[in-house]
Amino acid sequence: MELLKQIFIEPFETMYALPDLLLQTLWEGFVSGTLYSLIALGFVLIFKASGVFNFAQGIMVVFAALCLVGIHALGVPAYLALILTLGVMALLAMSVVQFVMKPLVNQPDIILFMSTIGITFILIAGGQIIFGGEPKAMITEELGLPTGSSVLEVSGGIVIFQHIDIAAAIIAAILIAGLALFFNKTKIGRALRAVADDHQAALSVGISLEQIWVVVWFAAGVVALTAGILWAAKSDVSFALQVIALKALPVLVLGGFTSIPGAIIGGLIIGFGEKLFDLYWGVPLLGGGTESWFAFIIALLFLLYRPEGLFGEKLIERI
Amino acid sequence: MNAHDPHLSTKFDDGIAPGEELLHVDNISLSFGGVKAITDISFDVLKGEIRAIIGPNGAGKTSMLNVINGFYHPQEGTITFRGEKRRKMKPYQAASSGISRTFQNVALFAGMSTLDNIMAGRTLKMHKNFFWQMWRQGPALQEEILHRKVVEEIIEFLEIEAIRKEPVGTLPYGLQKRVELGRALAAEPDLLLLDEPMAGMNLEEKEDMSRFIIDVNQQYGTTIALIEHDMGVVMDLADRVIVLDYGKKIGDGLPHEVQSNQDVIDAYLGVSH
Amino acid sequence: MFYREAGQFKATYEADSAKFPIFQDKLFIWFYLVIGFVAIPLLGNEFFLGAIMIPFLVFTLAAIGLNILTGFTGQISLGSGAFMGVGAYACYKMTLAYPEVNILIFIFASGIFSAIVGVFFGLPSLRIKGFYLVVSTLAAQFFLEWAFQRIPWLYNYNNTGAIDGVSRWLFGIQITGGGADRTAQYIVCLAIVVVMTWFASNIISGRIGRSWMMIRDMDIAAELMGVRPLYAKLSAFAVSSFYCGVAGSMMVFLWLGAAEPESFDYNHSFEILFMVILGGLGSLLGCFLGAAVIWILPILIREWLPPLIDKITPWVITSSTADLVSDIIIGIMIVVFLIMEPHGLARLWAIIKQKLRVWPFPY
Amino acid sequence: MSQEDKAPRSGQQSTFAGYLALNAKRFAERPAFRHKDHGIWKTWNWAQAFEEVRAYSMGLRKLGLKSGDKIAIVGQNRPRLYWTFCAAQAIGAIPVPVYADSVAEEMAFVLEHAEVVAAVCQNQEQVDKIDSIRDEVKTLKYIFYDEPRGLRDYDMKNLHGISDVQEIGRAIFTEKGDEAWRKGFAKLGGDDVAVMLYTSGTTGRPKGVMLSYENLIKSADNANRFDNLNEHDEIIAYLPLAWVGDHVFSYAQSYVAGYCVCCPESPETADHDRLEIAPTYFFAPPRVFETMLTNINVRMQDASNIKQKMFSYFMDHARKVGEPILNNKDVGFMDKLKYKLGEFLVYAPLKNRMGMSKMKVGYTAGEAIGPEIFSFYRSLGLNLKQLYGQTEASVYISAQPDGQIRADTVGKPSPDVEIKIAKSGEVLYRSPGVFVGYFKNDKATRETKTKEGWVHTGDAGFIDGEGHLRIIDRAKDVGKLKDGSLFAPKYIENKLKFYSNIKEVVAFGDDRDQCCVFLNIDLTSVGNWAERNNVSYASYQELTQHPLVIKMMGEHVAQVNKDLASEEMMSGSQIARFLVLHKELDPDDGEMTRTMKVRRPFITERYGDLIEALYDGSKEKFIETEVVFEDGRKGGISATVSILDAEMFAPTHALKEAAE
Repeated sequence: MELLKQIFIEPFETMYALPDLLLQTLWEGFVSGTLYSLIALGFVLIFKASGVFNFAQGIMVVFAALCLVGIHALGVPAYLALILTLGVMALLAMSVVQFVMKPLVNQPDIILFMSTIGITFILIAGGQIIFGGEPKAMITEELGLPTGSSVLEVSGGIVIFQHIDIAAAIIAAILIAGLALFFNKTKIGRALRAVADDHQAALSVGISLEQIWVVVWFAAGVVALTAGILWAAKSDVSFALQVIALKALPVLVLGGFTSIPGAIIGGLIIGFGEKLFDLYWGVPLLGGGTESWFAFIIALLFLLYRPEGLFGEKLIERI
Repeated sequence: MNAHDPHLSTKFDDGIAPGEELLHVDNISLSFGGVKAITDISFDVLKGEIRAIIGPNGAGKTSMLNVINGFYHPQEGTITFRGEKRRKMKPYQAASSGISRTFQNVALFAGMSTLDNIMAGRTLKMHKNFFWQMWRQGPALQEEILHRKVVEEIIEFLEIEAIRKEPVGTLPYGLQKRVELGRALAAEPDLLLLDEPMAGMNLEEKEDMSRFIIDVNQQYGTTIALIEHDMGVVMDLADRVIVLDYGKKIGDGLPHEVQSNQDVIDAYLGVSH
Repeated sequence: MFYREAGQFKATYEADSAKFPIFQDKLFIWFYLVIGFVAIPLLGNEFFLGAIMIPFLVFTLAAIGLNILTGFTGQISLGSGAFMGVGAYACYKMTLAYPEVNILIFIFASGIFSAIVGVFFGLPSLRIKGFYLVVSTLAAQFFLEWAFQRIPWLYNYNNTGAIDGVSRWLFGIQITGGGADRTAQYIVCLAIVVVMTWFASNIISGRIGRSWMMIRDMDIAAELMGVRPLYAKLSAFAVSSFYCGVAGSMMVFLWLGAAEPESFDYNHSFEILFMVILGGLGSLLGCFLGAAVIWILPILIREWLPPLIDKITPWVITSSTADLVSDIIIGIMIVVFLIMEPHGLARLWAIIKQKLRVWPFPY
Repeated sequence: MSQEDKAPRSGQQSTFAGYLALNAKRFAERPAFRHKDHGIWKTWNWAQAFEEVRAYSMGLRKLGLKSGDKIAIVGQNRPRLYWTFCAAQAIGAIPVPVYADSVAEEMAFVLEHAEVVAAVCQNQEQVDKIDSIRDEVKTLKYIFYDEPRGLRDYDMKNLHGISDVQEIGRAIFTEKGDEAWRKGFAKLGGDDVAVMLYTSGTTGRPKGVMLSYENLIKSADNANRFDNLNEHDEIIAYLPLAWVGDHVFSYAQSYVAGYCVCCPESPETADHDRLEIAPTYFFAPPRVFETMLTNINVRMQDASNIKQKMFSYFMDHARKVGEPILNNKDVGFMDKLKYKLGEFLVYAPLKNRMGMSKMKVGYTAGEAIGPEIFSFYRSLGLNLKQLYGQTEASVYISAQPDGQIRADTVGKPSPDVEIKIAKSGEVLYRSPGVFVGYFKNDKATRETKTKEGWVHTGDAGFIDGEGHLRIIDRAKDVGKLKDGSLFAPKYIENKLKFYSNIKEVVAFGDDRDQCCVFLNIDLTSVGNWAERNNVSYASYQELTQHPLVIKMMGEHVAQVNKDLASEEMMSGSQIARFLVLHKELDPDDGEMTRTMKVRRPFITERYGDLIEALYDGSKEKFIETEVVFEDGRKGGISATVSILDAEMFAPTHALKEAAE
């Protein structure tokens, strides 16, 4: 009885009693949700265009951020460092396509998936050797991103809005919108979709698979870089980030692997959900720290109910 | 020598006399997201016959087979198999009630050998539990060997001794089809569904396959429902023929009757509807 | 070259379906068993047994577990580290509760607990396939990791938050806890691995193993042949987790002597997955080969690379950098193997063996 | 070997049933038959085999078969078909094995001529075939079958499964015992006809060679002693039952020595099954050895460079010292050591892959074997020998004793065989194995067998300085060119056939101006060559007429001419012109016998146009040929065949003499 009360009543009492805390949590959930969406978007891009489930997307976020900070630490001006980092991501995209995707073309999906785990290992270890393993501060100010915060008073309490969080939400929104436009309106974007639908058909109308792959991997790199900068601006650049990046997986499950809107909504659900759950149920009932698994368990439960995700297409199996 | 060994050579007995109704399909309709694949189809299959379902591409033939063995669930209609009426069932339930099949695009277990593929067809006949399996001695081994003997009979029947231990992935297409037939046969089905058993074969392979199908039918008394594209083959093989076109039944009867049916001729010649 | 198969005919189905139908292979196996049970205990020192052989065996067993699921049944899992943890914690709790019971019984029994947990997290596999399952198994990984940290009952309310191998004896020899006899630990590990490998190979060659492979190769056809996906997949999850669980309790009790939640983190799951990929999906031999390479290669690099770099270049590297280098090498090996030989070292060995069998012909 | 082996064997028997009963006692637990059936080797020991045959035999008698009845045996090598021989003989009936792949019409002739009462068939296919000729074979009453598949629903009178017959026999045995049955065969033996084998014959209708118990048992016993064969040996039975060789090796000798006969699962798996069994005693016509060698070479060509080098290095060494070592001659220590290394790296694995690791003695006969091929096998350490034999002789006329092996002879007269050369050059022999006579053909018997018991072989040959017999050709085929030079077609043909690219040759020249040949390419070998040299072709026919193929053939012909030029007797009959046939010579088309010998007269008639073109100087010729497909349908193929002049050489033997 006591337990039921703790689960079903007390959390809501707390919410009602402390609206500022609720609002603060919601805001934090929203911000991390956007960032999850952004990382998930990277997965979706590659999955849509090549059917590859890119496990390395998480580490690409870390790698890109590290790269930016690392280059800047050499004395390169921030914006130039940004451009150079983009160059590195392009190089990475090309190498991946050249050395991994091309040789593995037409292999079963599972093999491609495992190869991206291999890439993950290479990037983690490579990143540590080049940039060192210790956490680093993001060059937020140098990039012209806002710092500081605004405070909003809510019925006796305060809610703090970090400016960088606001910027993050806006930048993420712009990037997502841009990508959506790119996919729907440009020739190459449509070509990408053609490739995803049918490799052979795409080849027969003269679309180079290789170019397409480079483009999507690069686009995923750009998304990763953006996510990396925004996330690291809130904490630090460290390899611990990659675990957080893994949370993009449950986001995908919720949203469906091929759907951009799905990635956004899935990200937000996870973002809100894990913050609220941890605060109101996790800490009092389970001793806290539930953020590490909440997203996954939600995804798992969701999978049992609707395997194709919120926006994924239902497949009719043919034999 | 073989007197006491288990044999496939006894006819699969299911208590239904030849000529009686084995399967009855009633008013089946199936659609995918509003697209009708099958519309109101009824027909029967009699014990011991070879029943062919023919029709142009996209006529709903494979969908019909998929309905019969529980892979697709029709929105309307019922299926009566061995007197049991049902609409929905899981594929493995169909398998355990005695329906076995082959596929249009060979669906062998590519990582396994010919022998293991056909052994796979015996799955439902094997029961020794996990702990016996773990030891692979005594009963589990006995069971394995018992079924191996049956499988060897099928291997002999289909004349695939030479490829017994080859991984099926490396076999030529015609042989793969034969192995698949063997796998379906290993289940000792009451009703054997063959989805375009001769698709993509050359003339010689087609003749071989026809011979095997007739042999299966005669030797084991297996009732066979087969889909075929090639009219000529069907006319020689089948006892009775159903013709589908655009998910509707447009003909049903003896081969020569169907052949002279105007609707059927139109469908095959592509007269627009 | 060494194979002389002429005249080795089979007169019974038992002989025909034997594990090592070729006489020379039987010889090899006996040779390896003698090496493993006699030569290594006699010749190996503390370091060799403790740092190389025992962990190699522990990981081999875990890899067999994962391979049953991934290689034989086609279900990817990234939760094997956590399933090892379940075994370890279960064994720890049981032996504390019943100190008088033989530890070996608990090592095996711990597998049952992880099998139950494995089945629970395997449930989604009935509805989902492939990548989606990765999410489900990661859920197991993160949830269990969290549980090991946050549920004090599991680590018996230790201040350290870690579990340690309590001292237990077998035939009068201390095999667990501080000061245990390394050689005895090694022999126990080897015996467990040999027996469980034998069980695994039996299961795989029988009906259940076949139904796993049917699901792996063509799940629709498998179902239409009468395989119930529920039983096939969940039994694979159960057996797989059982193996991982036993490996986990071996890890704590027969190797490390203690463990904290981080010992079972998702990096371990990766490591085991790599062993399976590199060794060969769907091959028991591959588990041994994969575990050997992934476990021993970094040790070799750590031992040899820093002095080598020191000697021939002006740079100095630490042993942790050497570890990173071996990570990169392993990552590259994974990619290269997936490209060149997706079935891993086991297939490579199979090809070599085939070459030796048909020697001097190429095929 | 020890003296015991030389001593006469105990328990000489006069019939095979007698030997079977004896073996069931003395070798009761030793394997008698193996059969790869349903994936494993089923084995019967002699005691079991005896029981099986006894039940079978008693069942046959119960069903009404009696002494003197002829029983046809139609099928591949199967234990139950081998049992039929003895089961029939035990009740005094005479087994008549028939080539299983002969067409119904051929079979009808044999069955009708032999007046068979019963036919024992392997399976449904053979039953159907026999049934289709029932009207022609009036005497035929019973059909028995081994494999019941497909025969369940046959509503045929007097159709029985062998196992049903055995059931009947077993029932009688339990009731009455086997005394009467044993007595039945005890009085047989000596000159009583044991078996009738129809020789396919290169000309005319097949003739039924009657062999007596004494013929077979004596020959078999001699042969077993000659090669020290005993109950520990194993042989793989894969050649047609109707062929005398198989009958003697896989039946007569096996019963007498007590060795085990292994039947392969199917013809396609015969090679693999041989590998599994690794027979100790092996027989194959040269064709088989040739194909094996071709396959070895073809496969080695796909091997890595290092392996190829290693292979050819050690094969060169084997060529140098292998045969001397086999013949127990002294070779240097280093050479021996190198041979040992080669044994480990190449020879033993090679023998292993061919299933010859345990081969004690192997024979080839029927045709001349290429010296290269012959010494290849011998240099590996395989005791391969040649023998010369005939159906009429119960096989053995001459054979090579251990240690006296040469590629160009067929050995010394076999034990108890006398050989003489007629004035015409024809080889004659006399032996205990000499047949009783041709069934219902006294005229032919008289023509072949003289009153003194000498048999005309029909082959021309001579005894060389060391007492070895050498065969040149069929006596009637040896002819003369118009300029008087000796023309031995077989001799020329064999020289050409020793090239792995050439499968079959037909030479013409008797009573003509010059010698010309038809060639058949070897598809395996030439096809492989084509693949490696990027020669593309759509059909056999196209490949044969490819300029590069023809050029290659021309080179082979030129090489043979060079050889011929160096031989005194043959230099006059060098090949002047040749063509490559557009189709493979095929027994189904009647161009060859079932034992794959060329039917010269038939070919002369069928390809008359081509022969004419060879001699009229044309550069090419269009030809249309009717062919029979495997299923019996007929069709036509046509092609334009190129005809080329061959390079010829001046006789070199004369030059050499001049130079000396």
